[in-house]
Amino acid sequence: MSYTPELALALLLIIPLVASVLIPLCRRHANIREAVTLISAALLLANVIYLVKIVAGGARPELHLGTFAGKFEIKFVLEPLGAVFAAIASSLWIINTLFSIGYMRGNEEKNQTRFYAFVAIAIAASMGIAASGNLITLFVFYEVLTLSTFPLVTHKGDAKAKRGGTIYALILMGTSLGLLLPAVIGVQVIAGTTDFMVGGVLEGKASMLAVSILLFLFAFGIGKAALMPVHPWLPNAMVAPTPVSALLHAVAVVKAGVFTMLKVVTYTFGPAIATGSSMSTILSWVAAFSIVIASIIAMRQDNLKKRLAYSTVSQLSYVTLGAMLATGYAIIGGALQIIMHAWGKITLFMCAGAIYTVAHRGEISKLNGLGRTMPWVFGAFLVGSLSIIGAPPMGGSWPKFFLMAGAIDSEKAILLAALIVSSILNVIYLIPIAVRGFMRPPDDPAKDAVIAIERKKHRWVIIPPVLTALGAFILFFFAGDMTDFLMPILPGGEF
Amino acid sequence: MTPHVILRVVSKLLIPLIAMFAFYVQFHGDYGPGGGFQAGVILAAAVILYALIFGLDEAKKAIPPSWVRIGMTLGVLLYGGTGVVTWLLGSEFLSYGVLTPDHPSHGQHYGILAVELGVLLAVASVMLAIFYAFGSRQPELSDEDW
Amino acid sequence: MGMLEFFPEWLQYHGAALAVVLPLLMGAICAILPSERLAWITTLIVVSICTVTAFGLLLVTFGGESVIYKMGGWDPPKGISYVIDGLNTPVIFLISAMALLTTLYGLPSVVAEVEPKKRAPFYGAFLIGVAGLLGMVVTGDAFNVFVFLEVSSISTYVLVAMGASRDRRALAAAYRYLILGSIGATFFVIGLGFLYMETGTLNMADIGRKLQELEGGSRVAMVAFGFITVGLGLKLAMFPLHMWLPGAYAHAPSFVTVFLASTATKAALYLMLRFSFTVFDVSFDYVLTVVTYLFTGLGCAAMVLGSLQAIFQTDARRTLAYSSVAQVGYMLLGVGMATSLGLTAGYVHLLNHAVIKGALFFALGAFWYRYGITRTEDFAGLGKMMPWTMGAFTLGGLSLIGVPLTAGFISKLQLAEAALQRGWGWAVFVIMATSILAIIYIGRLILTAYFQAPPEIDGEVVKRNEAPLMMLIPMWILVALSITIGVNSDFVVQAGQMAAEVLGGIS
Amino acid sequence: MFSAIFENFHYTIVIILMMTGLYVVFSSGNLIKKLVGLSVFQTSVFLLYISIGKVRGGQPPILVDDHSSGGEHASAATNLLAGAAEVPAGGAHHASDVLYSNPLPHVLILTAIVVGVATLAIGLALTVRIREVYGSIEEDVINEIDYRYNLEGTDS
Repeated sequence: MSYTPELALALLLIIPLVASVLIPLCRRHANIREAVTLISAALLLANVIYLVKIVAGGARPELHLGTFAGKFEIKFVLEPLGAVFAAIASSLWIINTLFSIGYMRGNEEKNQTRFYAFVAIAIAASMGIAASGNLITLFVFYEVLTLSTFPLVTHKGDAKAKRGGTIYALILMGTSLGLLLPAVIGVQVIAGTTDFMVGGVLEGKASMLAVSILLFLFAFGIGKAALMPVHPWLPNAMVAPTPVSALLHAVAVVKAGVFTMLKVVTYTFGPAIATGSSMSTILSWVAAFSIVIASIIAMRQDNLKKRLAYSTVSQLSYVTLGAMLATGYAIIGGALQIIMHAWGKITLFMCAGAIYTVAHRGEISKLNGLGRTMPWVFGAFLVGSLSIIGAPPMGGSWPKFFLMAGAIDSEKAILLAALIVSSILNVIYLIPIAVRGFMRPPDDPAKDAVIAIERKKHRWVIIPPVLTALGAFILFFFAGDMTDFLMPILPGGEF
Repeated sequence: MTPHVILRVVSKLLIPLIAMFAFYVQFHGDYGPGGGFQAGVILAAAVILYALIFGLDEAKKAIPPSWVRIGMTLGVLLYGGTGVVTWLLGSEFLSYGVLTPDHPSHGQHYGILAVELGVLLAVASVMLAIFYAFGSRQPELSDEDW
Repeated sequence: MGMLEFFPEWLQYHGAALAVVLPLLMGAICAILPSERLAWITTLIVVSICTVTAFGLLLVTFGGESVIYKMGGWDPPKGISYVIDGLNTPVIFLISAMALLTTLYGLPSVVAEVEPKKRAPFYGAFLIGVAGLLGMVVTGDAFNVFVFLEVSSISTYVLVAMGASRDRRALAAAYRYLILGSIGATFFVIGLGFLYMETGTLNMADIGRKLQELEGGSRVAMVAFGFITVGLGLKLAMFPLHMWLPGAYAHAPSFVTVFLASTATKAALYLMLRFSFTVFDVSFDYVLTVVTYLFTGLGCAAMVLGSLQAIFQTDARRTLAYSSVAQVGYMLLGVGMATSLGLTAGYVHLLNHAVIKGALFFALGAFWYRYGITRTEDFAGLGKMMPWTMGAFTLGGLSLIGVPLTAGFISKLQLAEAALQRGWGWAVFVIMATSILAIIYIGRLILTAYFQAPPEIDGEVVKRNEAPLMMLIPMWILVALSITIGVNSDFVVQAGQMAAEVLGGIS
Repeated sequence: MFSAIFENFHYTIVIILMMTGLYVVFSSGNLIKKLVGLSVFQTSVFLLYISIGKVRGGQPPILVDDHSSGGEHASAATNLLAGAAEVPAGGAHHASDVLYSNPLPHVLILTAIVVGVATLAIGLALTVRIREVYGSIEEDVINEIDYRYNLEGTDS
């Protein structure tokens, strides 16, 4: 069998699934087990890179797996947006695996085999979401992602984990079954298909009322996008070990949410219809509201992971905002935000995990002076923060710029103001963490000296965040290429 | 148990008559009202009367419960077996006509006889089984407590 | 259908009667067999033959044919005829296949739950129950339906009461079931009486024709329809006539619960479909009104209230029993739409739910078998104590919720699509809201099982003790089937469409 | 209005019995009385069936003509069934020179009676067992015992 784009598309799913089967088989030998994860991650990345090139060349590899329940079809089509999502998830899987090895061994977590196996399944589900060719396929993998990450979120298995996991599952499954599924079926009934098509499938078929209802259902049904008020699962999912928070709640799960949002707006509704509905205006306000309020809540959190979680809620709403504005700039801005935020936020989470592993500290108020003992980690944290804030020359500056341009395009001054306010808030809640680490004197220098020794043992929790921080910086220079790559998702292929 | 002499004498006279009547009803079912159901109940009534007069133990000696159980099954099997025979002869279930291919109405006659006999056996046995089951329970409370 | 060649011509025609007569006769023999093992083997052989026969019949109807079996050689409408068509073969196959699986499961389970002396008669009663259910599905004669309905019901009362050696509440439950079941059957037979007064025939196809000629008939036909609806409603546990169900499911032996949950209400629902759509017809005003408003309304009420009640139960079997009430609501909702899509969806859910609930009750039975667990609070640590059984329970539970790649999802997808097609947006929200309730009541059990430590007895943690293989095999067959349907549901949907074609419905 | 009741007095009786039976089943707390109610209820249905089999002026459905020939036998039975179909319509005149009542409901109800007996037997058997394990045949008492059992999870 020759290596065709179709095969590559199938391999997207097969590689992580095979990994998830192999991992439990090698449970007796930790090193082999981790090697399996790393090798499959590398293979997956190579596969994705090949696919990205194909997609960049204008091809859209397709794969039909057959139909189920009558006329619903399981179908994969890779297009630029999906390729981008697949690229992020697969590249960060490698780095995250390195980090996981350091973290899980450093903290002597139990059930590591289960952890790696379910991460692999979650990655497979993410790949399924990325490559899905219609809404129903997307929905299927969306649910698989929720279920496969549930054991990860509740990894610790104690009462707190159970509570967090319950909220996580209840909100994500509740919104998806209660709102997203009706919306998907609604699209099927109205348009006769749920396929993704540039320019949308609802054009001329749905009344304004139906569009509004569907838009509402999608906006809140995609619980993974964490639009307020369906966001509580995200902070609650922080009971998970940090690698899980890093990979899933900075990359796979939340990005799957906003990715779905973008995909629905561009390929199901089509920007033209989406902007025409007054519901999109309302929802863009909700998104703006989420951006600001979540930032304010983030400021008040002392737990580092919680603060990052609320920051994620806020940053995700940028993408939702972009999707709801639905102008060319806004959509591209939203797509860029997915990429940039993923690299920025995973850096921050890994830093938090590194601090926890090395120094056993999770509260921001206890980080005084720690930057001097752990300069690389705090340096990476600073770079990541700057990227999230959107300060040039970090990757994160481009999406903010595009989104503001989008807000100006659609003449919505309030939204522009919200974006600016949020950037200021981002500075307020992120920068002091790094500043505290570098500038303040340590509370207990003796303890920090012990940490400095301890640090040497935990090489593998420190290298990955530095790598991703570097990535967040480098991405700044490739924004142009990415924009070109993403351009075909807009009808007409230009802004 | 020493039943009243009048009851004993009368029942001894009646029980054979009741049994006879049961068979009359059974076989006259072809021409008039009657059939296995009614005959079965009447036949069982004869035994039940015997049990009422002479006691359950005596009745069980006359008709042991194991017979009753076998009778139930045998009745059902006689009914079903007729159908199976018609099946084996290559026709529909209970299609008696094939029993005597050259004269279908005779076959119907034989078939219905066998089936009704099965019904008689089954119904009489079931009636007795129910009676035995209830009658032979040892009340764990005295009569006053009820 | 190349597979059809394996089934002899004789079986394709006589199979209809064979599937009913064989278990009936062997049930009678089973009751007097001296050894329980012998009874079990007899039962196994009989239900295997029934399953193969049913499969053959299924193939015949998948080939687009229908068979009318003339009992005793009498032509319909005078004689009793057995009808094999697209509507009933899936149900026939369901009943016999479930009987086969439960029999396998029964080898360890019955030994644990039924007194030694009663085991051979137990299998006898079971076979007669199977015969009754198959009979009421297969027959084309309305009064024959009543007879088989009662045959199956009476044996079911007995089977439920056999749970008394495990839990005395089985007796009270069986009694309640008996009273309500008999009232239901009597209502049904009153309805048949009126129907006979109106049309002068008992052959269901013939009644249907006569009623068409009379354009729905007089008030007598309406009254008949009312009585039949209430009677069958009791049997299929249509809300609020479901009062007998939780007790009967909760206290019967596990063996019986599984079989009841996956077949009894389904067969009754099949009859409801048969009577509402082919004997009567939705083109009659009164039928359409009942179907549209009563079935849908009560279906939705059952979905919401049944699910809510399921949440508040302390006994896991009761939770699932109330969930069954809710699931019957889904089927009724689909039927209530009366469109081709809706009927397909309702019918598909009928099949799917049997698979799902069967798997779940199998697992509950295994929990009882090993640790005597029925209460939800005792689920603590089951994830560690019986990983395979709990795994099956979890997958079954997810399917009940309606997670993608499981049978439950297919049902909900179809139902929701049918509802939207009918223009009933609200129904979609009822379906989805009750799915969320299902997350709660299933999730509660699963979370307890996985997140709480196994209990300690005398300071020692209870050890892992997996269910015997004979329990795991049927359980996992159903779980695998549920997932297979979730991935490729073509054959189930095809069965649903076949049934919808027979039923007609409004266009 | 009264004349309507008296003209259809069989229905009146059926309805009274039916309602009495149902009422007893639902209102009575005693398990035996419930079964009595159930039997009355079922009996009302037997009466209903038998009354609809009656043809005005019809004789008992016993063949009076020569029954030596099996062929005629069958044809007479066929006629009976054909006659049955016309009963509800009112005028029951057919080719046969003797007017028979419709035998089919009788046959049907024979089955129903058997079913009723079986149900009753099982109901009584259950009642006996319930009396043994619960020590009562009053529904309230049984429910109370079950309720306590449910709450405490033990058999105290």
